[in-house]
Amino acid sequence: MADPAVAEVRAGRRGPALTAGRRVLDGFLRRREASVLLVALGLMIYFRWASPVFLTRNNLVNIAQATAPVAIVAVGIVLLLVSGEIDLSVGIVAALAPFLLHFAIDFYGQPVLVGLLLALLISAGIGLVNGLIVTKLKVPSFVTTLGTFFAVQGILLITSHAYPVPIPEPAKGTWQTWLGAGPWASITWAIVIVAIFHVILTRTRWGLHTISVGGNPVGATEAGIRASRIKIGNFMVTSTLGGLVGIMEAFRINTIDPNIGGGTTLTFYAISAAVIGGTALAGGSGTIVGAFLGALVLAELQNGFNLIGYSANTIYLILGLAILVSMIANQYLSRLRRAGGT
Amino acid sequence: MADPAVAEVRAGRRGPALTAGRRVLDGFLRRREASVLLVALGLMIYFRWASPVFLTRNNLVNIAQATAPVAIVAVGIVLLLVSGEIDLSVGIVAALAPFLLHFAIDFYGQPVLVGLLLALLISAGIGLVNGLIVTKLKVPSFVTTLGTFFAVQGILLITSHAYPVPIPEPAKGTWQTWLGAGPWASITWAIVIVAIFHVILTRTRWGLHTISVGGNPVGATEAGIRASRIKIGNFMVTSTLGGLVGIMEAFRINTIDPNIGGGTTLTFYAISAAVIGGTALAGGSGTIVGAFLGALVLAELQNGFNLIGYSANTIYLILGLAILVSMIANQYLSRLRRAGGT
Amino acid sequence: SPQQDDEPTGGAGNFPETPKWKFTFVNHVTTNPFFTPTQYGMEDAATLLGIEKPQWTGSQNSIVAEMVNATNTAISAKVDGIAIAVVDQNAFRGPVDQALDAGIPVVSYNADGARADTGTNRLAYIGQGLYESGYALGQRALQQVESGEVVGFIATPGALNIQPRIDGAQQAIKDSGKAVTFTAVATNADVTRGLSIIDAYAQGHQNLAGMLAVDAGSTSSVGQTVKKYDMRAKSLKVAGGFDLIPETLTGIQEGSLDYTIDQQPYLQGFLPVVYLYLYKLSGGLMAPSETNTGLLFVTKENVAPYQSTKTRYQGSATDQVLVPRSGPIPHG
Amino acid sequence: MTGDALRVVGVAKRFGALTALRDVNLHVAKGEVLGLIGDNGAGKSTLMKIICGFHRPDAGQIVVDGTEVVLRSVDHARSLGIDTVYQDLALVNELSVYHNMFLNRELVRWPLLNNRAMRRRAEEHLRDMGVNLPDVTVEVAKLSGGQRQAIAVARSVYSDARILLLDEPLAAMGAKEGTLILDLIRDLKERGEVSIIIIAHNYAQVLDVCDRVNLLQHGEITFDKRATDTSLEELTELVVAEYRTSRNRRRHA
Amino acid sequence: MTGDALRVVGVAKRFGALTALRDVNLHVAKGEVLGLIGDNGAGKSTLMKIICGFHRPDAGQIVVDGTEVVLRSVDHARSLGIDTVYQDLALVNELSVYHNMFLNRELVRWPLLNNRAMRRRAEEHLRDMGVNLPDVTVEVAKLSGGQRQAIAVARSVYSDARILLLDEPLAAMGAKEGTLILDLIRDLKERGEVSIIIIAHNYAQVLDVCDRVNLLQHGEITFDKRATDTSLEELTELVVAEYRTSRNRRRHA
Ligand SMILES: Nc1ncnc2c1ncn2[C@@H]1O[C@H](COP(=O)(O)OP(=O)(O)OP(=O)(O)O)[C@@H](O)[C@H]1O
Ligand SMILES: Nc1ncnc2c1ncn2[C@@H]1O[C@H](COP(=O)(O)OP(=O)(O)OP(=O)(O)O)[C@@H](O)[C@H]1O
Ligand SMILES: [Mg+2]
Ligand SMILES: [Mg+2]
Repeated sequence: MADPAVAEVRAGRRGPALTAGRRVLDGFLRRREASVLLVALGLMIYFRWASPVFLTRNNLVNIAQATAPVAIVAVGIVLLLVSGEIDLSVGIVAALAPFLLHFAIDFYGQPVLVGLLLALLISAGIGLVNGLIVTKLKVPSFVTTLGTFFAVQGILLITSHAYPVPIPEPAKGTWQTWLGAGPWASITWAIVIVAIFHVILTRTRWGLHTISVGGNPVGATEAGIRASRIKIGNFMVTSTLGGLVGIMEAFRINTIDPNIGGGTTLTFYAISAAVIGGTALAGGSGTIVGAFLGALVLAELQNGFNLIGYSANTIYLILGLAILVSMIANQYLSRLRRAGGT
Repeated sequence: MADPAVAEVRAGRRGPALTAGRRVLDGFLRRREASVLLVALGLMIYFRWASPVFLTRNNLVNIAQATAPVAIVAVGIVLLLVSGEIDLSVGIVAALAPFLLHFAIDFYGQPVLVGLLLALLISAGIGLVNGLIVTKLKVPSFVTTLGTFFAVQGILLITSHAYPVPIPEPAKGTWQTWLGAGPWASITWAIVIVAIFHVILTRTRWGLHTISVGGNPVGATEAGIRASRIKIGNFMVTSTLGGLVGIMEAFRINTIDPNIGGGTTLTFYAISAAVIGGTALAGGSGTIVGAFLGALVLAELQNGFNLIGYSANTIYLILGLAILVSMIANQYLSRLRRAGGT
Repeated sequence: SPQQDDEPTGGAGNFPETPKWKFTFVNHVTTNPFFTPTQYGMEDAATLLGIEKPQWTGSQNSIVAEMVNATNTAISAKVDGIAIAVVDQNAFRGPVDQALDAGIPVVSYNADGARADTGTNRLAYIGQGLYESGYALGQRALQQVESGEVVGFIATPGALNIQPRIDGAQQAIKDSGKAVTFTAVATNADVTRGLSIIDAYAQGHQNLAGMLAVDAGSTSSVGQTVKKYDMRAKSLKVAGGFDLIPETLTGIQEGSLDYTIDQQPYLQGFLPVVYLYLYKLSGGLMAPSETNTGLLFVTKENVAPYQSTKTRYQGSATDQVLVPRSGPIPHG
Repeated sequence: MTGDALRVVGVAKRFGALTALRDVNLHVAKGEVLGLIGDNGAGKSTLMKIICGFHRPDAGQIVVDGTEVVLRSVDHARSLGIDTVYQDLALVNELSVYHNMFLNRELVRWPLLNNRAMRRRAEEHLRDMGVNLPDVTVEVAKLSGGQRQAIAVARSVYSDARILLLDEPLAAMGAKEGTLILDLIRDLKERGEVSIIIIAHNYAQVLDVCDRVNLLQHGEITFDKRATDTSLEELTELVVAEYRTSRNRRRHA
Repeated sequence: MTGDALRVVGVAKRFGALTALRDVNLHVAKGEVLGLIGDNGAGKSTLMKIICGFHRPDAGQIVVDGTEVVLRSVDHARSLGIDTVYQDLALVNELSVYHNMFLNRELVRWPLLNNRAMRRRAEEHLRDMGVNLPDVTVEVAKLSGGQRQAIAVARSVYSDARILLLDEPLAAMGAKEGTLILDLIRDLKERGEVSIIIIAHNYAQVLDVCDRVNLLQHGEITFDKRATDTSLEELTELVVAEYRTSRNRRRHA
């Protein structure tokens, strides 16, 4: 605060009698995630009103389980979008990873932990390939990851014969419960991962450089930031998280299915969650907590309207309109926030 | 050319004995679309070598018919991407439009032309809604059009009962042939549309302002350009072209199927074609002719490998690798071009 | 439980007054035209019985996780009965047990786990196996093909509504021991791209002996391609596929396609509602019974009525109509 | 005051908690060149952006030729003859030099752009400003800082604007190019039809070309003298004095 | 010449058809401040970007402390003690003032950023430069032109670089802030450990702070004198003379 005159103005505006409650509210409203959170809460209230079972334990588990995979993938997607890239292949990596686990355990007799690490390692490797092609060979990430999407899909279908397999015996029990089948397992993972990467994005050099590389690519390079390293890293994080989500989902639904992630569907939802949460497609700005809330909003919408009992064809219309209304409200709230805040 | 010294240097570098052929080649290579064109030609040569039927008339018709819809939608997508926006809903508009035509003709007894105009008008209206929500209510276009995607899908499924219908009798014959069923009909439309919009993007105020709005949103507004008008217009163009493509495709496959466009598949291919052709996802730069060539490359890949006869699972692997290889070659060629050119 | 809270309504027909029970159908491809008649069947049964129109939900792109979510949501919502297309052998065991524990009757329709293992503890299965229908597709083709190349088109490999069909067809050809090679070829979720792909494949393989398809879009596209290149005049001995969309029927009638398989989807919607209703009505005394809805080959011989009458029972119209027929019924 | 081409009355502007402009009153006569000086962050650019319709003021009026106007957009201000060289230049990196120079005022041979005419005129303008450029068809992204600024200046100076707002138009210009642009401004002034507000930190240049000098401080105009009545020393002293007292205040705080 | 902190030998750079630098030879002694002047588009910024590792030269050598180096990246040059204020500032609009000020040289309390320390130091630096800012936590996108430049300058000037490249560091600075920054540069010079190349179009400032002045013209250094041996008039004349001849040449062409 270099200028006392300016400091004065700021203090003056807020008034001297700033209560503690007001300050907490102010602090909350100043956060970028505030508006999506309000939308998520608003939906919760609406659906509770529309259906009394919405907030029962069982249904909260449903919502949690629908939120988690999208939120975890969205963590990676936010990192990539912020650094100015995108990854279309993450959903198919999610489908491949549980098969890798299955191969390692059932065909090569590896222990579960080794299988798990191998699956995640290979997932990370796919991210590495994406990153190298994008940064070293300068192919835009949209087409690069479209290419790896098809290639990995091919590998997946060839090795799996496009047919589901059961969870490997050794992985059943504790592993399966902790890694997805337990009612709160996946959401716990999601919250932990979101928390960790939120800190990474906002409080570490990696995060700062991720923002820089996406916000001002030339400037970041001029400042000596190694853009390639940052981008490759974020591609690897995204793919690894994709692999983890695939394994978790397989454990949760108790089957290893080549269609986990539904091709690009999971990716699509993750990008939507990121954008709803406030991440810009153009790079340079994004929030991981926001993406989590975005995933929550999507899960609430899907679950709530199903609970009310809409059928497939109608539900799309309702869902579409609800997305539009929620996002308009979101935008309106965040404009209010900006007008009032800093 | 203000500085004679600079002019001298330029002339000196090119050498005095610049033959006419060399100059044409130079002019060609200086064009941004040159590298994709070379990739498209390279693929043509490869596939001709791999399969003698690749360049037969029948197969060229097939490639043309696969190129046209993607290319036409890509025209709109390029305009939107260049102006910094995106439209996910265009594929579902393509599915809706032929049903609108069917409703107008078969249920309301309108003449074909009126039905056609109505269908395109309603398509444009969907674009208008997208544009208004994006520009006036400031909802990011990704989620806005995700919302309209679902909403329009709901409307489509409800009104069509998710069941295909035959082409209306009055539309059969001339209309159907000219608007899609004729072997060269769709590609002719595509070329005309690409040509028109190429001129619009590169040689009119609209195009210049589209680039400005995407390249420097603040600067464009500072220069007094009305960003909203430009964006709304481009949303409307995209939706209208989507509707047209839907009708053309229905005529070509001789059935009005709610699955035309495959949900987001067509949109996805169109974005891919645009990016392959050299349009930046981040806005501000793009070429419509490039997108056409991108669509051609995609169609060649799909057609060529199917002609050769790869089986279901393998083809994805091959296709993915081929996309990667072609795009790396593309990037390499355009780096050569830039190093040599201006 | 909500049943008791609901105001009982006048019973339908001879039935006593019942609550307006609400059933949920969990499907793997909710917007697929194949299931349009299934939804009519389910609606008609519900109207007949004076209960609420059942909910039609699940996944659009055969994503099992979404189906499991939808099933769990239905359990949370305490619906009165669930019908599931059990497209995965393992995924639904838990949810079905949960539903049964919660007193919700569950039947499966259209798909019922794998051949050896139904995969769930559902009360009964109503439908005809996807794998079996694929097997029938292959067997029928073998009546006309002795040797050579047969291709099977599939829109989305790995998708649970059609992958078992192509696996079945492949197995049938393998089991026959004939010198027939079978290749599965991917088309596309977008029917228009699918047509281009089939066209390309046909041009690259001029001496195909058979062309099969396992989804509605690919089937009609096979018919169009056969007609376009007049492949019947060349080496092509057989062309066939699934479902009854208009362009496919045209293909049958014009002879480009030899047959298409009608899996009677209407019954797959109608019967589960009746079974679940009777189960509720009888306090569980009338257990749902296994029902093979069978399959029906539509060929040039019997295609006429399909084409001349658009019916709700095939999905091609919404109106309730009485379809008159006369004359003897063909039999073996 | 009826002779004023532009009057700004009591304009205020806040950005969230920050008050950028508190109560600005300012006027420019027809044909007059007004120099606007002030510290970094004083609010000079904000004031320009209000006058050109880019920002809405929170309070106050803009009076053009004696008529109060509420500017709806930059386009609207342009239609009133107000044109601006922004400090951030407002160039589109992806477009060529000549397209940038005619941005939103393109020469058209309907329906197409008249590229040839724009190219020719762009070359002329740059030559008159003494700016060397490889080629007017080059994208502005590739240009040097001074070349970019020259384009932005040319865009406005060669428009037919009646009120020109120049926000540090010479910041990146070389000695030679700067001199030539000042000559151009003097030309405009001599024709006596254009009113100009020019922001600059180089007080010598300000005194050289301006008729009158205003100082913007703490969101208000605190100094208003004819250029002939003041001097480089006085202006420098004004700014440094303010700095000294604020430094003392901080020391004692 | 062994005492030179930096020597540039025969450096050339082409952009496609355009030759920006033809054959540049230049040297800076330890503790020396070199002023680099030249027309807009003369290639000054290009030269800086070569010395700081951003561009690769097409030919020529960079010699740091008597050892030839091939700079692989900006990071590499930084590790040799070379730091730059770019003409385009290289700020990330999305980040706060203090994060920008420590960009890629963040203070860390592993594994987290030490935001508090960065904030404190950023406030100090800005105060020393006399720059008023609403708050160092504000995003730089919201700042005025001069405030932005101050951040970029502070970033390099307060780094422990041994060779500083300042590309028009005062272009957007106010009179007061500019004076204070020049003071800072003089401080660095007095300590005698930092070598500085400073590009500026304000020749008075150049003569004020530099030991030696070089003129870059036609891709070469055509003038090299001690600041005490030349004058404002001579420098101005140099540039204008060149302009006159080129104008004449054009007239006759
Ligand atoms: N869009 C904005 N949002 C928030 N604050 C802003 C915005 N624009 C300007 N400011 C603040 O308003 C104040 C005045 O800025 P302005 O750009 O008008 O200064 P200036 O006088 O032009 O300074 P300079 O000489 O450095 O260009 C600054 O403190 C700046 O941080
Ligand atoms: N990346 C690039 N691509 C193509 N041309 C370039 C590029 N960078 C600079 N140039 C050209 O090189 C020449 C020198 O530019 P440079 O930025 O070095 O000039 P400068 O001396 O710094 O000028 P100024 O005083 O205006 O900043 C200019 O003509 C410019 O157009
Ligand atoms: Mg300013
Ligand atoms: Mg420069």
